[in-house]
Amino acid sequence: MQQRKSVTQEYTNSVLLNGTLETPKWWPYLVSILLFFVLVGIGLFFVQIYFGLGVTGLSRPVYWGLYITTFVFWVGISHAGIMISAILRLTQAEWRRPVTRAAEILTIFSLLTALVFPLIHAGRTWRIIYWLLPYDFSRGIWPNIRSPLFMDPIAIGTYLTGSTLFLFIALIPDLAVLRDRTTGLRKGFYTILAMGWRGNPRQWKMQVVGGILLSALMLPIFVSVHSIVSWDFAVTIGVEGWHSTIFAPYFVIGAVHSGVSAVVTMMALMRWGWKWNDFIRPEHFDALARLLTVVATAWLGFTFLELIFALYGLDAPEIALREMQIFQYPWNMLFLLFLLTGYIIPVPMWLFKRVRTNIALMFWSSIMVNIGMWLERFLIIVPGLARKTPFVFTWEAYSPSWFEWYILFWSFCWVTLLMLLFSKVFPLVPLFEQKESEVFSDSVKIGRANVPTIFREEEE
Amino acid sequence: MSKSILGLFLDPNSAADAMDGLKESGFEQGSFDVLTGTPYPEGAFGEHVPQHRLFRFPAFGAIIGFSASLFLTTATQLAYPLITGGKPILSIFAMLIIMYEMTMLSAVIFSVIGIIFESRLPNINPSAYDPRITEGYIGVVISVEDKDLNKAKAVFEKTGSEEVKVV
Amino acid sequence: MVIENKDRSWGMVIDTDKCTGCNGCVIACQVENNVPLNDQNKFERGRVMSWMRVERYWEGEFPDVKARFIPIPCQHCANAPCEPVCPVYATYHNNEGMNIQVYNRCVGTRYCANGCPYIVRFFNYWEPIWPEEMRNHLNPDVTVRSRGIMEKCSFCVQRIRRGTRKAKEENRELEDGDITTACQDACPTQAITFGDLNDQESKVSKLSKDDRSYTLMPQFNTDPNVIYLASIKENKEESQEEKAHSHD
Amino acid sequence: MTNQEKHFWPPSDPSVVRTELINNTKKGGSTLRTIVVSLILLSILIIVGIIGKVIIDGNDQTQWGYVAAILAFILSATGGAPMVAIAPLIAKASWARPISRIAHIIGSVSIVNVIIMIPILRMLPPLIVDGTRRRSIWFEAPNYSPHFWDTLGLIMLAITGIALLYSSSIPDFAVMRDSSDGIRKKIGKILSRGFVGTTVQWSKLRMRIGILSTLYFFVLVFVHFIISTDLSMSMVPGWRDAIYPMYHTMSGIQGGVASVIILCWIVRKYGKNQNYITINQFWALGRIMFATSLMWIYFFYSAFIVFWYGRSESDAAWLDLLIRGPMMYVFIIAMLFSFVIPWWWLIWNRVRNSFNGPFIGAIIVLIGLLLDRIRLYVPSWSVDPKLIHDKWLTEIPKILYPDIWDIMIFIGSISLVFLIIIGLSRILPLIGVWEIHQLNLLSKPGKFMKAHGIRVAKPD
Repeated sequence: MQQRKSVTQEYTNSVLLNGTLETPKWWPYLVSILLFFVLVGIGLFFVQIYFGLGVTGLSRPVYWGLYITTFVFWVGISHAGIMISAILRLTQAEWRRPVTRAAEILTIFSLLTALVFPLIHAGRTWRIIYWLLPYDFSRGIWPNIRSPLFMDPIAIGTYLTGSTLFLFIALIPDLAVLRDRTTGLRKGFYTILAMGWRGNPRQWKMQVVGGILLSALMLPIFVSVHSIVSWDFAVTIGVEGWHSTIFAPYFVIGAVHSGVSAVVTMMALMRWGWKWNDFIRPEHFDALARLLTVVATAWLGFTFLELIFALYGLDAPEIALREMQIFQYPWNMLFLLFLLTGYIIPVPMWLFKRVRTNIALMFWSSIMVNIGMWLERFLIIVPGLARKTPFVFTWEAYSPSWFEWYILFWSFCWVTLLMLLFSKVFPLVPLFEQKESEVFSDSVKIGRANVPTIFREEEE
Repeated sequence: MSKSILGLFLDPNSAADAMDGLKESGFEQGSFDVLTGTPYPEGAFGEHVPQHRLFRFPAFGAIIGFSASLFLTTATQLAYPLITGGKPILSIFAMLIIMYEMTMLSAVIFSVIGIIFESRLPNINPSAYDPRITEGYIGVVISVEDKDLNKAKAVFEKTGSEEVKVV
Repeated sequence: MVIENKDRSWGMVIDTDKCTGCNGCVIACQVENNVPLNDQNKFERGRVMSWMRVERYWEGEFPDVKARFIPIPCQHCANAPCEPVCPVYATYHNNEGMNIQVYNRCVGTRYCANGCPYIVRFFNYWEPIWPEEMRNHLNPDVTVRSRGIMEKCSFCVQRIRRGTRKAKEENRELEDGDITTACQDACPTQAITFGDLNDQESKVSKLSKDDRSYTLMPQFNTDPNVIYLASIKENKEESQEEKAHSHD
Repeated sequence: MTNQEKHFWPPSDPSVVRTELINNTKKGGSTLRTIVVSLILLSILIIVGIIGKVIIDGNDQTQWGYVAAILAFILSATGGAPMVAIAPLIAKASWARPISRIAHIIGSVSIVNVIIMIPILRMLPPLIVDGTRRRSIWFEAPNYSPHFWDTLGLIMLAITGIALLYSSSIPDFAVMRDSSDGIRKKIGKILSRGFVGTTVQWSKLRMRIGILSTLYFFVLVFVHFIISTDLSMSMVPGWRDAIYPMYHTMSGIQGGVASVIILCWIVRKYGKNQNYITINQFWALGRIMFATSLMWIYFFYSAFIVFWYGRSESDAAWLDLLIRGPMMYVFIIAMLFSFVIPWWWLIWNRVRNSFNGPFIGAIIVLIGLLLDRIRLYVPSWSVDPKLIHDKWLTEIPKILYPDIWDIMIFIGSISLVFLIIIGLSRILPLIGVWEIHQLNLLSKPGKFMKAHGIRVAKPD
């Protein structure tokens, strides 16, 4: 956190609300394009419902494919939010401030997308209610709580509800700002949401204490969600390479890796799209990249462990699977690409401060990471199924149909669309956190050097 | 009948002085309050630090969530004793996961309720307020009887407030 | 409410030594249980459906090479890995030792198929279609499965129910051999035997105690109700000698 | 806890700090002498025990579980301690500065592990058992790789720990050289190696500490990895548990934090250091230990649920051997002491925010750690060596009780650890003089208008 440009609160308001109170030129065009793609995707989804899952490239025994991969991928992305806003809030990292809101929104929308994928994936979507709702009268039976697939909706639902409420609490002061800046219907809307916030000490104290409390509560949920998703795979004994105890932390750390990278991508886009150069500054990318380097290395360690202990058993089917996964075309190409994009290219780049503070490079490297992480999920899920059990007669290949590829593309459009719509109604960067850091930060002279300082209250 | 007066300040220190002035001129702590557009360190204006019972809410929520989920998971399995995969009818270790999630969920929900309640929101009839507060102005608001009106006004004038509004 | 007899454990013994790999059981099962027909496209896409399948593998080196066959239906495991993972109880274990698939409950998550190490569960990727002239040949006792659900060998549950009902009408106990599965009837070499494993006198339970008996993939600890009898390997040297003698 | 105490800060006058801390190294007197003498006598037990053990069951590998457990316990209880100093260094948190010396000292006693490792080298079965290779992480490596690498790893850990301690205390040796007399002055002269505090020296020092800290972390993880797999997992046929090394490391760090708390408590109470080790340190340490307890249960459960759900033959064997078999009660108590009690105890802020609360928690955690190591190592060593090549464990060994030699080794090693710590505390201050200076320089209690708090320089 080096010398930062000191800005007044009016300036903060005017700049950070420029996406909400006025519309950027590119906004309508982008939204309409995305809307088109999204609608096409929804149409295709109904086509699939009508004709059945034959339209996908799935087969026997590759019963799970691109849909589940993408589901896991989006759940992974969703781990950005709490990672950033909770952990950094608890460790009082100053540079979190402009990042938090964006990360939380990313969490919420990617979770919404992730929740859609089991629906798309299921054979009889119109009966999915049997599974998602705890009770349903037509069938007179409750869901099987022993099934990891039932734990998934519970965990993801918890995470979604929790982070939405978290977001709302952190939004209230900014809603008050908007209430003071708008007129007419919108004012009414914000007035209701702001619930008559005035900003007296009691309310601010609740903001701070409540933020810490909610972070502490969200953290265990955040860890549990991806663990439970990973247990979908880990508990099945029939599939080689799935029945591994390391999956839970392995998935979580991988999720943090991809999620934080997604936040980097998003911040770069925000800086470019809304010209928030005074608030989203190179040093934020620097800090995120340093965090990512640590996370990525830990993740690589887990990958290594997973591989070692897969071979440790020395049983033939497992070794056959790994042999295919790593050495056989086309899997070997995917595996190479996964290693390169997931770690080998981006992380050494991040070792240089010149790269860390270069927004364009950070943007591209973070995108690279997410390609790698998507491939990781794909390489965990599909080869295991394709080389399932010692029955070599039933080994199958899997090539996704264009249908599945489009749904994958659709999910990205969907998330971006939701983001843009959100940005029209609520500020993407928390205003009051910015102002707070303005108030609390200062600089003292130690000898000749002018060192920036921050004022920290005594928490009780 | 009582009125509420709002004094707007640009400089935090003069706002703090105003608070002192009000104290000296014999208004009791509860009657006046400081409004800011950004969190200030606790007690920066010499206002009395608000007490709260926030941490009771999540505890309460956790208890409720735990017992509810315990009931739900047990009941579902006992109501439909279908054997799956030779697992026990009461598969505790599967139940634990769901109980954990539901406990956390209701803890979060209750602490959010707690935050809203403890910050006295929703505030149906907000007294004197000014949009400029969210632009960095600092508002000192006090509700007084008519007789003390001028006394309070004087304090604001003395400590150099930008504007004094009487509602 | 279906009739469920207590203390039964329906099981099957398959003698791989008798199996000639004629695939008769596969066809019989196909016809009995209204399993959709497999065309070339299905084979290419790896979406074949056959509740009973015959795996073939070679033994020995050319020229004296032997084809070995092993018919694989659903193993109806006591510790079935497919059951606990279903979120909607679409598959569960009933008190006749069978692994039941409830088509109405199934939402098609295909998780059970991942759980099953024997790969005997099949998913309806399309709505099943039969040629016009075969529509009237479908078995009226068996549901025709719609698209998007799992299906698998049911031990010809319809035959079990019919047999039980018949025995009830003639008010007598169900005897061993009353109930036969389609694959069993079709098998020309009588390689397949079906019956109650809990009944100590029944043919299956006797055969299952044979010292040739084994179960598939014991490492998964699934405790299947389908028991195999190993094929008898002839002793090389002896056969050589016999040949020699026969020549002179 | 009055507000005054909460804002308590080390004396800011450098000369006071210097004299007080340097003089603490001289304090002690008769009581200390008696303690040292008795510790020396007790430490001899370790040799006695080892010799006795070798003579009695020198050729029965199944009897050596407890020795391995003691090794693992000492490793876990001391090895993790420096992380308390390293993690805040990375997070740029200044609260840990007064206790980082203590953490380093605890980390530098790993030499004890090397001593216990010597007899185990004799007992540990080679990779090739009667002709065929047994399952291990050393797939095709030479026959005695575990013996070589485990010893090397432990030695490396000891060396790195001592190096870290040394380089982090060079400035204090310089202080002793300048403001002490007699033997301490000589030691300071030799060990400070002409450190006079030029800018270059300081920057070099910082870099060295940074590098050594990182190195220490990796060595620690590596040692936990190989010790846990070679000395327990690979002794059991079919135990394939990818998360186990991570679980081992995690509980190791938990134990390290616990022992730092205990030593801090002793040093503060009997070392007259109330001015330096304040409530802030205990508060933070309590929080860290709380977090590590949660991590413990997370890592344990993510292994447990997979085995419980999978229930293949090897999974069932794992459960029978370590959880519900002969070791059930040990496991339950270990679980209570490592997770349940610390968690329920430290969740209360009033407990964390005190001196005795974390101390009691730490003692409980260490007991739990010992029991956990016993339940992991003893059964795996007592498995019949003839079964080593099986696909999964068929017969569960009976429970084994420690004999007199095991107890001797245990007492001896513990007292040796304390002996080394006391010895070190005689030649260099237990609280880093320069660390206190840094703390006073970079963060001090300040006022914001009328609010009390801390001004922290260089906020991350």
